[in-house]
Amino acid sequence: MSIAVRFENIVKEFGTVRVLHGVSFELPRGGVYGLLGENGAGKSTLMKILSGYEQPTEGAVFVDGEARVFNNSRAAEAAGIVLIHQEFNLAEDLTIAQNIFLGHEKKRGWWLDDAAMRTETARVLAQVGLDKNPDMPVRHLIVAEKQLVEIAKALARNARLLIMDEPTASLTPGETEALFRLMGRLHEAGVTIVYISHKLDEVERTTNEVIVMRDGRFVTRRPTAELTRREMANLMVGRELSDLYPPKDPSPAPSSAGAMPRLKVVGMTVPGWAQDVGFEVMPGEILGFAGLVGAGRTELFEGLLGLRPHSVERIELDGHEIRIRNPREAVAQGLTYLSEDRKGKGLHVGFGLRENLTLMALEHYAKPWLRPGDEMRALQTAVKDFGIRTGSLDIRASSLSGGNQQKLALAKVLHPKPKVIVLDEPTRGVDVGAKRDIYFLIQRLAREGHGVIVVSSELMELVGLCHRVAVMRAGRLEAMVDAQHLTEEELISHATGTKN
Amino acid sequence: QNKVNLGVAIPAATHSFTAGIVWWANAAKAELEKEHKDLKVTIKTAANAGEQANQLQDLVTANKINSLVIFPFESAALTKPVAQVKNKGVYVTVVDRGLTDPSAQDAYISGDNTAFGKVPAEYIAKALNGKGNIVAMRGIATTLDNERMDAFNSVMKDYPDIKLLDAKYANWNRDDAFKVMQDYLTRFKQIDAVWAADDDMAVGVLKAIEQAKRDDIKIVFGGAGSKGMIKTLIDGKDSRIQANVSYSPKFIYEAIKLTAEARLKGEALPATTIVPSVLITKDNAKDFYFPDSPF
Amino acid sequence: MVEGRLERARSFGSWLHGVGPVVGLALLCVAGTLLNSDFASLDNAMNVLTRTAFIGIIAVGMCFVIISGGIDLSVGSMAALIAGLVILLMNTMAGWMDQPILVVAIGMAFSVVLGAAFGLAHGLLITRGRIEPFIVTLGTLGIFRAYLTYFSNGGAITLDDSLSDVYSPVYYTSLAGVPIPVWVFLLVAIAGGVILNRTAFGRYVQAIGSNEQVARYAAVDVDKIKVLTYALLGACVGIATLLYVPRLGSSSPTTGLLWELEAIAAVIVGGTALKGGAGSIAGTVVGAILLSVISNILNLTSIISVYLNAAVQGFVIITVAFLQRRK
Amino acid sequence: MVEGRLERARSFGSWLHGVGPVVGLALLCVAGTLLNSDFASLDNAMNVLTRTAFIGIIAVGMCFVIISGGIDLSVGSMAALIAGLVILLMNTMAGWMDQPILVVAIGMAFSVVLGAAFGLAHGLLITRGRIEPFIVTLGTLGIFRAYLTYFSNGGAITLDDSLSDVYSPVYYTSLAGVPIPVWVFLLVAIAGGVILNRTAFGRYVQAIGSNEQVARYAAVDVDKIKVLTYALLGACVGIATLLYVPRLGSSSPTTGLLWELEAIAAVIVGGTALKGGAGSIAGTVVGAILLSVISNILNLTSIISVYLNAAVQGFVIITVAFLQRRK
Ligand SMILES: Nc1ncnc2c1ncn2[C@@H]1O[C@H](COP(=O)(O)OP(=O)(O)OP(=O)(O)O)[C@@H](O)[C@H]1O
Ligand SMILES: Nc1ncnc2c1ncn2[C@@H]1O[C@H](COP(=O)(O)OP(=O)(O)OP(=O)(O)O)[C@@H](O)[C@H]1O
Ligand SMILES: [Mg+2]
Ligand SMILES: [Mg+2]
Repeated sequence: MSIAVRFENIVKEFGTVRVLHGVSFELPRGGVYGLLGENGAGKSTLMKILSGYEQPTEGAVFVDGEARVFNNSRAAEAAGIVLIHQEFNLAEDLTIAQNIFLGHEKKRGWWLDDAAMRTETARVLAQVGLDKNPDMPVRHLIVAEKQLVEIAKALARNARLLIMDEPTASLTPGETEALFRLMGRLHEAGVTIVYISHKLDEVERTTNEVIVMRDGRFVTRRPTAELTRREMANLMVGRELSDLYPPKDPSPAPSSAGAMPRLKVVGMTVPGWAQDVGFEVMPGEILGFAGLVGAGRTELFEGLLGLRPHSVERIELDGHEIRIRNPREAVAQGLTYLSEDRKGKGLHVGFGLRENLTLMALEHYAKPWLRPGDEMRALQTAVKDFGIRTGSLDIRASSLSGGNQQKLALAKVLHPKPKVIVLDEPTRGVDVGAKRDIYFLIQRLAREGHGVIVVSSELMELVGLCHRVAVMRAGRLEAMVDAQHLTEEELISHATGTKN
Repeated sequence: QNKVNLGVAIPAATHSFTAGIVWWANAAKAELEKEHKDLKVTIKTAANAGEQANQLQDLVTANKINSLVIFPFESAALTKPVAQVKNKGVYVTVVDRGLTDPSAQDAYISGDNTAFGKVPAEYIAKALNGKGNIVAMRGIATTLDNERMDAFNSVMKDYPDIKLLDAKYANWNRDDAFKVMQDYLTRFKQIDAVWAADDDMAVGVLKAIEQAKRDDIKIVFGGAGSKGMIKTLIDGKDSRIQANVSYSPKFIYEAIKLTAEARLKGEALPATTIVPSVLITKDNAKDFYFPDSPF
Repeated sequence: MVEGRLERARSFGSWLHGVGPVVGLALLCVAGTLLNSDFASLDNAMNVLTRTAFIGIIAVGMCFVIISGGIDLSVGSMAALIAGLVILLMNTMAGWMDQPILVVAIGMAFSVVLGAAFGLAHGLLITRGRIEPFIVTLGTLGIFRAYLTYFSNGGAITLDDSLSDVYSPVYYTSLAGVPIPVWVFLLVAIAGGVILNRTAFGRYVQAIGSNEQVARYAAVDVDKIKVLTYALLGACVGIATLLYVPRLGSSSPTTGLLWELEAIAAVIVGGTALKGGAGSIAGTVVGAILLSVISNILNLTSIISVYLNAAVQGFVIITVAFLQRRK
Repeated sequence: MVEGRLERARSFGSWLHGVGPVVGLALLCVAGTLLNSDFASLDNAMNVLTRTAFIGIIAVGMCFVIISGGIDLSVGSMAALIAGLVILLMNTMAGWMDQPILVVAIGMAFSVVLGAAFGLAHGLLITRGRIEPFIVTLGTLGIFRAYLTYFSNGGAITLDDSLSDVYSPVYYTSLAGVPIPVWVFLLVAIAGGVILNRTAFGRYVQAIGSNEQVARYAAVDVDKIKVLTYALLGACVGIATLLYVPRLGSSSPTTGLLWELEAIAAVIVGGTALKGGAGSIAGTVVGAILLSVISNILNLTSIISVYLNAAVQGFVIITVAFLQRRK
């Protein structure tokens, strides 16, 4: 049933840039392996080679002791090797069922057997806990649901070696638990699993052994049981990491004490998504938003920015009532939003880094003509400030690794120097080192007097970082948890509605 | 008197000549319907052969015509559709472009495309005393254009000292004629006469010559007798415009009038009526000047 | 609850969206009947459907190309050239052999094969040559028409009378009261619908148009599928041509002018997006019929100046598109 | 080190890519000179550039629309209608006032304003009406030409002689040996390049074409920018028209036929992708010149049958596109 894999001296070059420098290691059959490494370490690239999406420049992949060359994913899948992509690979116009079976359609004679594919899709969707009609176009799904479809797609392939590249990056605890149960069942059935994640607690929980990569090289492998999370983190970044979270500053005085909130929202309704939500964030405050997938947080803020039809009683910025009909007005008033959907809403992946960085603040560079020199300097600063790892500044955003794209997106929304920033899943796909950088950055922003709102599905992150956390459930604001009561258990109980 | 429901199928007004056709057809409709209570005229304009065939169907099926005057968009292509109309008992008069199968029509009234090419050839040959360089423009690749070009060439065969330097398509279009003429002027240092083959193209030709400030060209011969060119001829405004050849869109007016009046009386038309294309010079130009027509 | 409502609202929206051209067509038909009572006659309906057949058949093929994210500007020229070559071939063969029916049959087969071959050439230039479909087919638009002009010496290529008599029933006969071209149109449309929705090929066409990279990742042979869509369109052009030849019995440099625009317009009016990814054959068929109904109504009435026909068509097209605009 | 090499390789690649049309143009020029020595004369060069000016100016505007992910099929009809209306206006005004220069100046201003207004209407229909640009402009393609035909009764609308004398220098005069239309073309192209690459508007246009959703989230006023691109194109059409009117002093239903295809072809031959996102004004200019050089060479030689001119154009376009195909 299960298969074993061995990499031998795998080298991969894109053009003339070498991103894998002769990686060799082995994945004995039946294990659950955690693959760790900083952003850009080459994890995804190596796994794409294993699963037929990329071809190695040099070296060979041995499957069950036999050298194999997979020219495309179908060949790899025929050998039982299936990859769940870090970036979504779904055709938006097709339905869930059509996507799940794309390239592997079930047929009856000449004709597609849609009924069978629908049934099978319903089955795998149930396994991953997604309650959607298989005939729904993927376009209508939210990010987390797309991630679940990606996982379901892999399940429909009867994998013997399943590679999961950050499957939980956009999942909340509920779905994550369901996924772990699923992994457990697959493991019992003898499937070899490779699990890539920057959430070290998950790696700790689910894997037998971790393999660490750095800068395109194999570094080490250790049984998971022998390692603490901190040790994992240190191995990844190759140096001693101090605390992940910055020390918390005291909560700023609440508006009930007479202080002026930075942003105050009263009676916000986004039809079909969020009902009558109100909140405020003080200068210097970090306000978290927790909730299960589908709680309506993303849509609440998209509504606030005018990206969805909505109604609102009152929005105040620094005590002045304002109106926001579109993101442009929001930026003009000093409010920016980092989308959770990096590829679809956050970055122009076909653009250069410079053009992405300055897009929201172009008026600063247009006097009246744009100055590429100034933009370039801004990029250099941003690359330094945000720790964006890239060989050259003159590449397209699509050639950055996932985590580095996230940093670029963050730099982009901070570039117009907003007073209030809404960060939706700011550390998705970011490695621990970079995560730490982002947390410190968020704290710095708060210290500078910004109002910071962090929407996150990582409860640890909210607990570690925020002064207060708003919990949403089914479109309503369920609770506002203050610093004293901030624990993961508390948040989960509100989010799931089990708090009495 | 018979009731006559007359359908008129003509090309759409896409350039000046066809605009003249549309205008004259409408003039005939207005005049004849006022004169005869029993006459109804329906005019349809088509942008291509297929559309014209569609219109024939519609005229028969929905408008229930019993007589048809058609200026076929294209001879060969419309033969079958017209035959179908005739088979339904409609009296068919074909104008200008003859069908490939004459049994599909009752009467044929035509301009003279041979003369359209012959007259200018003869005029130019004589004016140049049988010696010189000429360039020509062609319209859009069609049978009709071929007929004119062949007629022109057949006359020129008798004048070995006249050299036809080149004949390129300018699509009966002023702008294209301007460009082609500019390039002729670049290419040929001595041109004695231009056969522009259409008054629209002649407009472009004249502008190109003016711009190049060339004075070797003595004759620009257009064709079809548009009001602008006839006016220039009458006024003697341009020494290069010395003559023209008639090919007036007015024959559609004649065709409609003859057909309508004959049918009202229950008579037939002669099988073939040729409206001759004649040389227009300053002397007879007034007879060919219709200032109200768009052409 | 909320979700149920939302679901329903959404599917009603997409239903309305899909139904837009149908509503437009229905409104047009009402208008047509009011303007001229003969509009609603069976004869007229058959006339309109018959003449829609050419563009409709081409539009079915075009629908595949557009859904896959491509475009083909050459279809009108291609039809004209195929018609010319088929007529030349049939005329020549008629000289050799004495069985006009066989000659016509060979000519018809040749028409489809030639179309598919031209389409194949397009597909290969686009995929192997990595040239924008717009450029490739703009180029062949000129090339096809130029060669037709060359073969016809600028005039028309006309089918021999003897053959014409044998061939014309293909256009002019009715089966069960419905003219043959309408039957063929129906068959092509049904085949198109089945291929698009019930075969892996159709699925891949949609996947490629929606996201080529995803299709590639799913091990879909993107190049092959693209080539096939162009070949399919070419074959449709061939079929349309084999119905066209018996109608007018000739081909000339003005044959098929602007058919590409009509075919593309039928597809887009039918609700397919120009950028590809999704579309429907049924919509395309309705779009094609809608376009010919507009000019049919204009032919049946004379309330507006003939000069303004094109303007009326423009207004109607925009209005229909407005009715089915996407949210 | 490695990266330096990569950068160089990449920029060489993109240089080659960008330089594709230039290479094509250079090869054509060599061919032209070999075929007819007059080709290389200054006069001929000026003729070609002057006549490229109309399409070139329109193509610059079209480049913005295409980069933003749109299309405009109506530009030829729009130019013809603007020309007709401007001539009618000038003829009428000449009856009222006695200053032909003022009349011409007003006419010229009117031309640009009218173009921008038509473009604005397109933009609003596309953004507010949420209709595909292809459909909107296919509709107005018919509408504009129909109204011109209506106003001219199908014939030509001709500028009064007195005005013509005042106006024609705008087309026929040279400054420093270079005809005015070429100067205007140059200015428009430079302005276009600066706007595209050195203003926020230009950046937004690219951002919208590259990914509209991302642009919207990045606080770009997508609708406004789109409307502006169409208005800009309209203004370019207006400028082209004000240069066109003095050339022949008339407008007729054949004016501007197929200019849309030429303008779009110039943009695409110049290396801009039809799906938008990125493109270059310099490439567009080269593309426009390249297209007119082909027909210039064909006019200057008679080695090929006139029937095949369009075929040669087709082959050359495909070949140039092949030279600059993307990897
Ligand atoms: N198509 C490409 N062209 C050029 N460079 C690429 C390409 N794909 C990846 N790279 C580079 O290869 C390196 C490894 O990328 P990879 O995506 O494998 O990293 P990763 O370990 O998965 O990182 P992350 O944790 O951020 O997902 C990065 O430096 C990246 O910029
Ligand atoms: N495709 C859909 N169709 C119908 N209802 C949906 C759909 N997707 C989500 N919903 C509902 O809309 C509401 C808001 O969901 P949404 O996932 O956007 O919230 P979120 O808190 O931003 O999630 P995330 O944690 O992924 O950011 C929920 O009530 C959910 O059940
Ligand atoms: Mg990765
Ligand atoms: Mg969310």
